[in-house]
Amino acid sequence: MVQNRQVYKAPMFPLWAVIAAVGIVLAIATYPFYGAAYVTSLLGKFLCFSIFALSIDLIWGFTGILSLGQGVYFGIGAYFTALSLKINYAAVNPTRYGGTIPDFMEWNGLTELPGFMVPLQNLPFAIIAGLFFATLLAFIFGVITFKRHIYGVYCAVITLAESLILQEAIIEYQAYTGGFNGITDYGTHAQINVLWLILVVTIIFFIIGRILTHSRIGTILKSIRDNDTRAEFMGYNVANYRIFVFCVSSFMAATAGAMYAAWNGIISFLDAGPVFSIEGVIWTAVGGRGTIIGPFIGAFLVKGSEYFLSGKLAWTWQLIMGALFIFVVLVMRDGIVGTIGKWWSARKKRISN
Amino acid sequence: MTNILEVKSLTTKVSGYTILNNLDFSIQENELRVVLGPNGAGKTTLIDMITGRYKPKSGKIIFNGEDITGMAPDKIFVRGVSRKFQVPNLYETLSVYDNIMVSLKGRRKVMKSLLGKVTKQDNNRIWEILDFIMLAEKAEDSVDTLGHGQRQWLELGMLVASEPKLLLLDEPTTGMTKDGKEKTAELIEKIALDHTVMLVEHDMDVVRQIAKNVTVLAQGQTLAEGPLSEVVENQEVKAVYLGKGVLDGT
Amino acid sequence: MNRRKFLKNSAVAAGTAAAATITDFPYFFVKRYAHAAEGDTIKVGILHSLSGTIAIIERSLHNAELLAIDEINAAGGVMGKMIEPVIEDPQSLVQVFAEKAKKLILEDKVVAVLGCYTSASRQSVLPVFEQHNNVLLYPTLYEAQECSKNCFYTGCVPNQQLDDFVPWLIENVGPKFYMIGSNYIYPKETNREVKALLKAHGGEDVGEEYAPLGHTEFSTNINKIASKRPDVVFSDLVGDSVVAFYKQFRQFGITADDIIIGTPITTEQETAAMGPENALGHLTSFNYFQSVDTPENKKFVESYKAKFGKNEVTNAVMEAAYFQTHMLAQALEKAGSTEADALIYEGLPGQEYMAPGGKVKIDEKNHHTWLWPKIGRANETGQFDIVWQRDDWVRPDPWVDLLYPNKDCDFTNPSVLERLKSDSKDRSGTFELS
Amino acid sequence: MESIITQFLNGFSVVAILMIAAVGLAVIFGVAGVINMAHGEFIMVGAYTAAVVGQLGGNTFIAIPVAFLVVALLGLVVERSIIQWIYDRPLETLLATWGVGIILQVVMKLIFGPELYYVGAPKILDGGFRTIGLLPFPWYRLFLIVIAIIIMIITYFVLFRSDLGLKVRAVRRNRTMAGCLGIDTAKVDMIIFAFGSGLAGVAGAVLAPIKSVSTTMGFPYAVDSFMVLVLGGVGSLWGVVAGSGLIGEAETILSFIYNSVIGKLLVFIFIVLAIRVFPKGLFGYHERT
Amino acid sequence: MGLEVQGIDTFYGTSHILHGVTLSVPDGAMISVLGRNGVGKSTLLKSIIGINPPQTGTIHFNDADVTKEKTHEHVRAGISYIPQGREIIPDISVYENLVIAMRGKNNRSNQIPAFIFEYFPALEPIQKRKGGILSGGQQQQLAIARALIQEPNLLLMDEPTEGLQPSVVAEIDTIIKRIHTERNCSILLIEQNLDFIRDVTQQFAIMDSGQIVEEGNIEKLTDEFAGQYLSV
Repeated sequence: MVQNRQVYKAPMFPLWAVIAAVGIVLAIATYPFYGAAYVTSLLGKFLCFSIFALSIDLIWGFTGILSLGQGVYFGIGAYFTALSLKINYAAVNPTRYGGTIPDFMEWNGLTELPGFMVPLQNLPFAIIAGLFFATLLAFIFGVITFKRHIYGVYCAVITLAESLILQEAIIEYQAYTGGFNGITDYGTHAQINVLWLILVVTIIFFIIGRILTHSRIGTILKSIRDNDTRAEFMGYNVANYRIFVFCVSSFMAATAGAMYAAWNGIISFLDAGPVFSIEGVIWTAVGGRGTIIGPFIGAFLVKGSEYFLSGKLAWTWQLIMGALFIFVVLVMRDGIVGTIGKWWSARKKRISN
Repeated sequence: MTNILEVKSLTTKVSGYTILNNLDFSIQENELRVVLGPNGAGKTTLIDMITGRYKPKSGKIIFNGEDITGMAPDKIFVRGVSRKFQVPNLYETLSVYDNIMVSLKGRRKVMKSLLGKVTKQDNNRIWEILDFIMLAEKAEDSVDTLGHGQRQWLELGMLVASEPKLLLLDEPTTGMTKDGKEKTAELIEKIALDHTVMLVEHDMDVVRQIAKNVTVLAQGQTLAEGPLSEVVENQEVKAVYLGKGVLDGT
Repeated sequence: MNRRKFLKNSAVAAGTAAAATITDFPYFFVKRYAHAAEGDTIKVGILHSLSGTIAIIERSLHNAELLAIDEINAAGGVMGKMIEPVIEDPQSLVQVFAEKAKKLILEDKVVAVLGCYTSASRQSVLPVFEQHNNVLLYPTLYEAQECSKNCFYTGCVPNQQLDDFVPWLIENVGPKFYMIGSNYIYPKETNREVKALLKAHGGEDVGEEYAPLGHTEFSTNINKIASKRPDVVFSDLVGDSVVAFYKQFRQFGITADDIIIGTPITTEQETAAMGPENALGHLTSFNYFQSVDTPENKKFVESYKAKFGKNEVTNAVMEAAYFQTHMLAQALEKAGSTEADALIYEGLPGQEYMAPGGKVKIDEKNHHTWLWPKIGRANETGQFDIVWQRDDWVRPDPWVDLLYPNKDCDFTNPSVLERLKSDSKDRSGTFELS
Repeated sequence: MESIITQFLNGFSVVAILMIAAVGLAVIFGVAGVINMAHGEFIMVGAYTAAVVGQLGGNTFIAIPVAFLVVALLGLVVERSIIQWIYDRPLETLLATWGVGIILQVVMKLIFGPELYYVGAPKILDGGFRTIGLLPFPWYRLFLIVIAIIIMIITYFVLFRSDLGLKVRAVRRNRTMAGCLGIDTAKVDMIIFAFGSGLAGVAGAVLAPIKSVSTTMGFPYAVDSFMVLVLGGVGSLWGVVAGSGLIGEAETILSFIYNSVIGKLLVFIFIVLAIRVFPKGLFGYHERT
Repeated sequence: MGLEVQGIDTFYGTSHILHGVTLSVPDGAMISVLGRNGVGKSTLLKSIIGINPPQTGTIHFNDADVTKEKTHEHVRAGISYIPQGREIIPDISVYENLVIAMRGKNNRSNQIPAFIFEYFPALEPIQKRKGGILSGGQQQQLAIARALIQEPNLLLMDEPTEGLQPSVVAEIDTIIKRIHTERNCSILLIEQNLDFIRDVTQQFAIMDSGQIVEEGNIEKLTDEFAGQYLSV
């Protein structure tokens, strides 16, 4: 037996990719110094959307579970952070009623901060609580469904309902959430250090995603996605793996939500709703599911073109979105990155032949 | 010698049909047992029952002294039962190497596999298996480039990698050429040297090449059991294969 | 909703889409704007949803503003320049409102924005306008209790709709009120005021209930209402809910003879959508109805229909959208500058205009608008017969005296002004990155 | 007490509305294994069809068959152009049909404009009859209950008492064998998709007179229908009845006691727990293999 | 006329099952195909009926090329198929199982033709019973009846005696012979039961490893001859 043979493994972080990434990161990090303010404000948002899409990709692209309610976790992260910021902002900037608690509490008849919200005055605590709560909810949801082998269409519909219910609950309990109006006017956090923070977190999640999918556990996840029966008969507790990934992905989504709330300065129930969730799925699908870079490309491309086209094209934009869903499903199943990847490997094969 | 697997009066029904009918069956440790039988005799169902895919209607399955009836497949696997499916059941987008890698024994828990790396020993073991199943050259290729026979071998390799106590092989030679069948039979013989194997097989050439003890199933029950040479002479068995009515006593 | 348009629409639905037919569609080709020479224009942002759930109403505001801009440009423009509307579609999503406001201000550098319909959208864009010191003209009736130097409110505030309406209802219909509203800030604040008025005028509050926005199944609520036997159902439902509620109310056999629905928000648009028979006899309080008989209104309704289709109806919010555009033009002339501060401190406050519903004026102190309260009863054509109107205009009081005695905004107070001016400088200095 | 009784009756009409809305989705999901996310928009198209019929002088009774045909045709087009290629990828049918829904909304808005449309109830169904409660029970709601029963019966006959139903059940149970018996399975898929869509059209036509008709009206119905299906189980008409019954009554009673959001929330939690116990729904059927 | 299978290659997934099979079933013939399990006999029938169409080669039926036709089109052209394991649709009744077969041949009648119950008197009293609860023998009868009701020119049968009692096997034996002579129908039959084959068919073909290795008249099929290919 020949010892110490190796298979060629694509490097976890190939040099060209690292160089390209450093270039892109530097370009984004310094953009505010030379770019337009409006585009800067979009950049921060899109980065958060990218992380959100990445979180969907982790469960859909890498374990095959389609969640149409990922917005739930994004929303939880966003609401905890925004509430905390709003409470703090209201305390020093008197609201229109002159009080020191958020205005939506006042017009709902509250006269002081409810007891359970007092801890939210501490921003780091609020953020951590949001992340924890989102992950916990994902865990509970995973245990309920995955352990009972509820996958596929059923799971998709239940997650959709989940986000719908959260959305309605947010609107209903407006004394604590701002209701239909969302939470707004809590100071401006679209500052360069926040942009850098978002960028750093994006890089970290990118690396985590890459490690999760290109290491041993990544191979296991792919094997579960490819053939969960085989994996089960190979001794893997498939449900546990899925719950784990679902929790990680929810954590990511919640983090994205938290940063989005700080950057954007306004959030609403829509950030937790089904439409946003499904939009995230389409970003992932367009970029290429099952790839780490795909969600980033998809989010920037779809969202970017929406912002720059929808003003001029108004209703046409929605038509394009609808057609995009169908196109991605029928024609471009692997998304942009997947299609390019396939074309590339086919070319390589042609050349080597 | 002790029985590593004991199936006691197993009965199962699928949408009204009785597939297994009060079946008793056992395999000794380190035995290579070939299970024969016409289509619909219940061979695959038996494997499904043992590996926990379906729950039996009644009866017991005892593996290594432990009652595993109705356990989840992954739990049964961890106790040492691996199965091969009739149609090769692989991880289609992974490479050949990775297919073996995720099948290596141990580290089935989420947290352990999160931290686990492929060690030097693992790597050597994978190559050993790849050599064994004659796929070392294909290590980096993705599974969908393999021929049918190679896919069968790969699945065998995956089973070996998981170091089970008992291998259940469901028709590992279907769809192969004569040459392929011979090679596969050799592989199985080698595997049987240090594993307990239950082989469901149709191809009599293969059976003749490797079988020592044979069980013939028909209509969910054991029709005959014993050394191959004896079973082949059994009139009832001949009838199943050669057409004398099964129960008409000729 | 007239029959010919419908026939035409149906024909297209059936697939006979001849190009000539399509060009008539009001919505298919939203007439954008008549371009004046580039660089020689004054850019004004128009920020109303053209898609999404509230596009139904916002499209008409958008149209009314475009109509006014056309009229202004036809009359020679402002300061010798044409007004160029910059249109953005916020898609009925509050975040997108903020986003688009930012774009209009930072990218397009508009002098002011005409826009928003819901309180939610206004609240989402206000911080943007304050931070970047730009001007928003907001045409909707709303719950008030707000003062922003950057915002000019041309719709009704509660004291102009409720102070006369509620006592009138108590006197002419009955004292028992049941309040039903959509669950968000506007109905809640409005009902707070209604309750105060009931208390002050001897009315009785027999129930108060909020349905989720977009709710369309009201059998439960109607059942609850019937069990309380009120004289008046005071409705601040909005959007789809209005139509569903009126329809189901009548289907349960309750007509205006039994219980009157009184509302500060149901317009001609909704009565058309629900069918006039469902609105028949119910009351709305507004400063404007399409049926108002003034020459200004005649002209407004006619030119609106000529431009956007004979079947269109007008309503109070559209009227405000229309006259606020004219007031902006006058203000620009008066200020003689496109600087935001010039508009805020000189141009707009005190501006008067002969609007379709009567002469209006922006209050110097609180940036709201002096208007003429009226009460209309829906008739069998879906229009409102004016059953009562005040004979003078009413000063807007964003902080109604019943709830907030002695409270008001005051942008004429020199010390306030001083603070605001320095404040806006501070803000624009620190905010944003470039 | 009287209110509670009226409320219980009301509940039946809500159940009927749910049933009418959900049955088309159930037929398509049960037979073809496709969750049609555009279901709500199909209902919307049905409602607009009723509006057009109304303007042309027809009433609800005429609108029902017209809406059935129009939306069935629409379903046919969608099935032929999109769904037939992706039957084996159920998750992706979700995305594709969601896209169809968006496109339908835009197209309808382009044709009809964004304003709310008016659809009246037939004159004959105006008013109501006295029950023990305080309020008369509207004839139209009674009509809805009757329509729901009729639709269920028709669907029952189509699925269980007709040649088509025979083929449908054969295809659902054993696609290959059905083909071997000479059944054009693709055609059965097509027809059943059109039939399910047509039922959605009927739902739109009969719901239009009590709700508001706009291009965005569909989604809530679609969601309610999903809930009914998930709770009731796939592929069984009894599932639709049970799902609508439980959800409808629970929601009306709970929203009378608390409010509608709490009602919805409790019902959702109940559904999730029910799924935990019955992963296939109350009357679950094995999905197509 | 009749069925002409020309050099077909069929795959199941990635496994190559049939290797250039050529076979013809002239009008009025009755041919049996033998071979051990897993040599591709069933796949041959599935290729002909269109469940698993061949990748190369052609299939002609009554001089028309039907290689690429869908399953139901084969049925309409006059080929009926009785699969292994009967595949009775379990949750519909015997009557409905029969009716559905008639519909497959565009027969709109609700009346089961009388000849069916003449062949299978056992089915008449149990028409209302669900297919799933029939005994194996009844199911086989129903499966044949279901094909017969379509009045085919060619009947494909996959192991019609598998798992049946000898008495039932004898019944099936007679029925197949009667069908062949009385219903003007050629038959292609897969069987392992040598006695049965020798009793009912005139010609045979033996398959091994996806190919036809022997063909001939039934007299040639002695135990010894068959044993070469079929022995245990």
